[in-house]
Amino acid sequence: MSAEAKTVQARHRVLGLSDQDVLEMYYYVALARALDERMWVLQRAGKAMFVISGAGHEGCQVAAMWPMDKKLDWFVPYYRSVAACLVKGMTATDMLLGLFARATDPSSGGRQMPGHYGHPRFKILSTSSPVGTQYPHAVGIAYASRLRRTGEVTMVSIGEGGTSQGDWHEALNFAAIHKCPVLLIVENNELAISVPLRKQMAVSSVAVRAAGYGMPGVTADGSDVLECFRVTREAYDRAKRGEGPTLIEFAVPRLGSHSSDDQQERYRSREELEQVRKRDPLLTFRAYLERVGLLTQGTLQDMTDRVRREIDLSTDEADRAPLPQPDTATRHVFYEGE
Amino acid sequence: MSAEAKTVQARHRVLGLSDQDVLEMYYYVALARALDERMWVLQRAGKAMFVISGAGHEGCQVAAMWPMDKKLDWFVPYYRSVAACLVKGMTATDMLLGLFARATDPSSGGRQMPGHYGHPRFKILSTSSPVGTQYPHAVGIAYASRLRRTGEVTMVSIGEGGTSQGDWHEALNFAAIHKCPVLLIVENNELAISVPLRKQMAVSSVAVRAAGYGMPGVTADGSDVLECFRVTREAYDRAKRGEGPTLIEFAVPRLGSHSSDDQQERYRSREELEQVRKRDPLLTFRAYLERVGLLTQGTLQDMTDRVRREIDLSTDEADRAPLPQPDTATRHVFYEGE
Amino acid sequence: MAEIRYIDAINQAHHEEMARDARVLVLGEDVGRKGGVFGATMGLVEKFGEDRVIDTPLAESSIAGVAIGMAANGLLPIAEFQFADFIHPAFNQIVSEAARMRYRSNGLYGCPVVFRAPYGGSHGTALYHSQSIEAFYAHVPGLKVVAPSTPYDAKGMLKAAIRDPDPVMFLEHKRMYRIVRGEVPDGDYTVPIGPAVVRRQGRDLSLFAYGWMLNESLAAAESVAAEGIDVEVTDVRTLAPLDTDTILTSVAKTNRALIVYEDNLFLGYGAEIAARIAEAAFFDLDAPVTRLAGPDVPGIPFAKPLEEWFSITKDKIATAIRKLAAY
Amino acid sequence: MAEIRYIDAINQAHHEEMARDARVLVLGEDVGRKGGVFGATMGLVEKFGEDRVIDTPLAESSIAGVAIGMAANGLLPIAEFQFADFIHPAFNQIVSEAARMRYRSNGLYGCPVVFRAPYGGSHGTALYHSQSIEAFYAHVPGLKVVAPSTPYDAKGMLKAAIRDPDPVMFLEHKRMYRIVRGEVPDGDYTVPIGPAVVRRQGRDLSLFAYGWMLNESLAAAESVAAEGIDVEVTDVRTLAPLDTDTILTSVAKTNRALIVYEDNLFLGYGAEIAARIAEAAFFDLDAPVTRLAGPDVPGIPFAKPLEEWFSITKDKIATAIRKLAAY
Ligand SMILES: Cc1ncc(C[n+]2csc(CCOP(=O)(O)OP(=O)(O)O)c2C)c(N)n1
Ligand SMILES: Cc1ncc(C[n+]2csc(CCOP(=O)(O)OP(=O)(O)O)c2C)c(N)n1
Ligand SMILES: [Mg+2]
Ligand SMILES: [Mg+2]
Repeated sequence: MSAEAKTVQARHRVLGLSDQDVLEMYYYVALARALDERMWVLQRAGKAMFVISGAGHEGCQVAAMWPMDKKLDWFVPYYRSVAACLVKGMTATDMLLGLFARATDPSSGGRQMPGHYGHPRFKILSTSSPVGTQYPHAVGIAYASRLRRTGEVTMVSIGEGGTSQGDWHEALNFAAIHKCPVLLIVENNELAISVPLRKQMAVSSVAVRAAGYGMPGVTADGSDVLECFRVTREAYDRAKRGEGPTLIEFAVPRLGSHSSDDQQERYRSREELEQVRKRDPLLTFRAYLERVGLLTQGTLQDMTDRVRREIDLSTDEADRAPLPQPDTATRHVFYEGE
Repeated sequence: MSAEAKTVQARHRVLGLSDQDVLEMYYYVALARALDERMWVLQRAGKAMFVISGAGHEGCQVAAMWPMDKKLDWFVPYYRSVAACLVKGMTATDMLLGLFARATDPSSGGRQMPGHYGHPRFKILSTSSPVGTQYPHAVGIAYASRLRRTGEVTMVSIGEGGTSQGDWHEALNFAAIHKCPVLLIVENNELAISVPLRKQMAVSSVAVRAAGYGMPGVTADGSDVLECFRVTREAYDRAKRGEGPTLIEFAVPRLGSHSSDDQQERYRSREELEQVRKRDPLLTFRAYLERVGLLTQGTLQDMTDRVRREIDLSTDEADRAPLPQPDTATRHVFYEGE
Repeated sequence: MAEIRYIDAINQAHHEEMARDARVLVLGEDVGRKGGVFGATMGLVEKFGEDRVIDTPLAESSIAGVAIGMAANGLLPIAEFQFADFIHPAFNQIVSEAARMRYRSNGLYGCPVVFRAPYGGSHGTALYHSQSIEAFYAHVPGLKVVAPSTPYDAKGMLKAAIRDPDPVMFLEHKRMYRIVRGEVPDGDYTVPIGPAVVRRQGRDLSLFAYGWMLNESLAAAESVAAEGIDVEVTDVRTLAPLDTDTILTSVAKTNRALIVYEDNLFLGYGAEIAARIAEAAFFDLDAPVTRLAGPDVPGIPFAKPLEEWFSITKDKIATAIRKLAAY
Repeated sequence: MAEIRYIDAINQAHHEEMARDARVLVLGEDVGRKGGVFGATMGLVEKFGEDRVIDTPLAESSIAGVAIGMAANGLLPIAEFQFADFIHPAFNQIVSEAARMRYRSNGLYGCPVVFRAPYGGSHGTALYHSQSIEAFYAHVPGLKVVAPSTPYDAKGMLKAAIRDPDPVMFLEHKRMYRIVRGEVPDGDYTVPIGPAVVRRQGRDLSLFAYGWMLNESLAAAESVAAEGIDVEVTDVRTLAPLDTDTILTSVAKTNRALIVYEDNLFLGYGAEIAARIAEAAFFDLDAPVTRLAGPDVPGIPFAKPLEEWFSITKDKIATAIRKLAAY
């Protein structure tokens, strides 16, 4: 093993991550990516009406979710949180059931558009489309955890575009005042659909806003998975110790169009798209694991096969599931009893 | 003249303010205070239903309005902006017409509660009650000034409580992105009705938030009238030069209850009230003018008499004005032509 | 049983429910030391502490949004909006989130939040402290909307709302707080959300109202009784879901319907009652379904002559009753 | 005259008005390079520059609020909300501020802002991309609300809205954007805000609708014509202020009224039309005023079987027509 490899290898070990851990993390990044690609293929093939997904955001999501307790802690996702939801416990099948709007879709029974995750068993809150509303929800959940002394930590995600919303501001302020145990994640891909960062804010980082609320703020390179893990775990530990919220910004590339309804070529240059592809966390993380000798051509192939099988099986399973019955549309307007 | 007087006197002169200027500034502070006291007397006497006013906030308001062009520039007030509106051009009579809900009330023809100022001739925007909405309005006005190259600067005011609103955040963000010529004033009296600062935010100053938007932020002691003038004029000049908005916070005492419907004794201790009274800008400014020899017992008496006369005349005039006719209530739902 | 004021009934319900269930908590502006601007939360912070009686920042959207999150995590929040006029910034959270949480999650998440809001015009409350907001929210499926008109109902329905597994918009006409008194048991009871109630039996005409207008309508009914007009007055205390049966039963009996509401006429809440009666009781009607409501101007103006011009009083109601009865 | 799509008519109106009057400007999310998610603002930024075609931050309350300020200072802003579903955060600015600016200032300040919002259900638009919002805003005095159903009206009414000195909520049913075509003059013309228009004369029954539902209703009217049912179809293209006269004239002629709207039934816009007809045309009616509207659930679900269950189609309208005609 080369000297470089040793130093680099030290990185995840120093962070307390085992080889098994980082390989598993990589598996989730790869799974999320493969699921993502499958969803777009299904959409183009006319099997799905709409796709919105997280290509480019997977690294930071897996890293950020890693310190969280899958059973105890809460997650309040947004539509790009594919990888984060997978780590939290949802399966590829769960997500494809949503894509196909099946009756057994655990998020909404096919009622919501794809990308609107939610799963009570994994304490993933049901999400909606209006950007920003989830931030106050997460803070409320965290407040309840503090009041009820459950020890839960809540993580909430949003794009940098969503930080322009009043709700985002109000949520940060409330969280800071009450030292709520919440990790406030912003996935900054420098685009809100087509609107570039400079038209969204006059600063280049959202994390600088943290000081204005009296909480720590940190920015990490979203393509550096281990760094994302490091900053999140630190924030997680703070939250656990009762020291309150942290604003965490991940600088990420948006690899694809905003959604299947969007053509990013209208507003992004070829050069920009090329630049962005270099920041693909799947590649940067893989390169790291190769450098430290944890991924070889053989093990990579095994991993790829494992992912492929998982996606294939999930697609079949979800595809076979039934659509909801029309007359169920009247259900669950109000509570119907246990 | 003593050495101390000379140094102190130097302060307003160094700022480019003449003796006449500062005396006139003091007149407005005194006028606003006297008007304020009169309004409360009238309310207690059953001549007015409701009072909300700016006792304690007058110094910073007069100072901040001083650099503004009374004809050219815009002002978007809030309910405590009595002194600022007076400097901008409204008269004590104008305000008392509002207090008495007279047909000739220039702000609303008696339609709004007292304290809702507005006056097109002085480019004071009509204001409403929901706290925070005025901030985006001011930014929109300033954007129009920039686009139309009118050279106008806009000033907007709010209490620190209002900074918790989403609208406040959204307005700052928009103003910074577009370098709008707007002065974003926050009058921080550390209370939103009864809610103390520590329950409103986890920081002790609102000005620290400016950095998060990419604009300068400054805090000044609202009882130091000359310092308030200095920071505002600097921001005004920036705006004029096309360099964009500034967030300006004035730390002010709230001398009275929130409004005539409130009893501050329920939530403020006697000690707090005593402390707060020491920061009365009328007293601090008067002390300065006495120290520099501009106010003597004689000139102070003259000033007091002038103010008293003004208020007495205004009260009579406003009192004699007619109430609106009932059938006018259907007017001005939509535009009715010139 | 004590005769207490409407506001005291509201306050009692808070005290009892917070004592009864540790999951109940209150959040809003000035709900702590000050006890609310109307006193609804008086004495709560002293008894239950700052963690369960939260003086929030001045930010209504987050009051609603944080409450929704709390409810998702096992609490039963009561979110107080200082005036109904200031609930508007929370419109998105209430309509998009609270009302849809259960439906969109296919029944897996709920939203047991009570949104309390003092609404309606009182003396000198003007454009921005007197709005009626029921029409906005009663239109939204997934929300329950109530507007009790008596201290007894106020206490009982607030308790029911707090215990309800779904979001309830609880509207208190602020004119009633101090002037409407009534008998209220000290102990625990609830008044179910849903059923309307006939407050006064009558043969000649059916009148439908809620909140303060119910009180004015009852007074108007008494005043025309002397003239031999016998008005049946129904308290539509739950606005959504609406108890259509009780309404139709009354119309079937009297063959005339008058709907009274303070909000501006156009697409105000009474439009739905009128539309339902017109469709379902067509053959019962001897006269047109009639609405008496506020004028279509953007708010109640402040100056007394203008305010009086706007207000729906018992005299105006009596006039409308006479006209419809004579039809 | 060219046959163009609804969306192109909207786009043309923008181009022509911005060229005509330097005070007109557009602000909203993705209105620049992308040209709007539906293409309504395509080509504008290239022609009029970034200062007049503003890609805003993702913050609807400030889109409305900043536009109100711009209007106060001499501009004529068109504020685009990407989907009507996402206008809710701006509710406070629109209801408390835009609608009340003129009234509260006793006529001294105005608010000439156009709020544009694509509303209604299309295929697969689900709970949060298909809402009808007209009932919320038509209820608010001080706002004008329009929902044109043809490309001709879309262009002409948008121009009228831009030139209107008061705030106009301009609602475009997104289902129409690409599938509804019609003749539209290239040059300048306006269609006044206010008058409703009878699109199809008929003797047997009066149908009232707007937006996409107007198109479905016309199709339904044709399909029942073969059966000998002659439906008069009125396009209620201005929802507020409502042209009650045209409605009553039609009912006086046919003695039957059917109101069709896609929003959920309860207190949806049609409730007001129904209530007006019931009160003012009582003796004209041979059958109950009937409404056909969306079910009272919190939104149109995504899965196709559920979406179809929800949707008001020409077949469902035809069924309602037959039933009412046979009454
Ligand atoms: C309140 C609201 N307004 C507008 C939209 C439409 N919309 C959906 S995603 C999006 C952009 C979001 O950008 P960002 O927050 O940066 O997230 P990203 O998609 O880049 O991850 C917009 C404008 C919405 N969903 N909600
Ligand atoms: C949106 C909204 N919510 C609540 C209120 C009720 N209210 C009026 S003033 C006020 C406190 C304002 O505090 P701050 O902004 O600090 O201004 P101050 O009165 O201290 O100068 C509140 C809660 C309101 N007017 N608008
Ligand atoms: Mg983004
Ligand atoms: Mg304050």
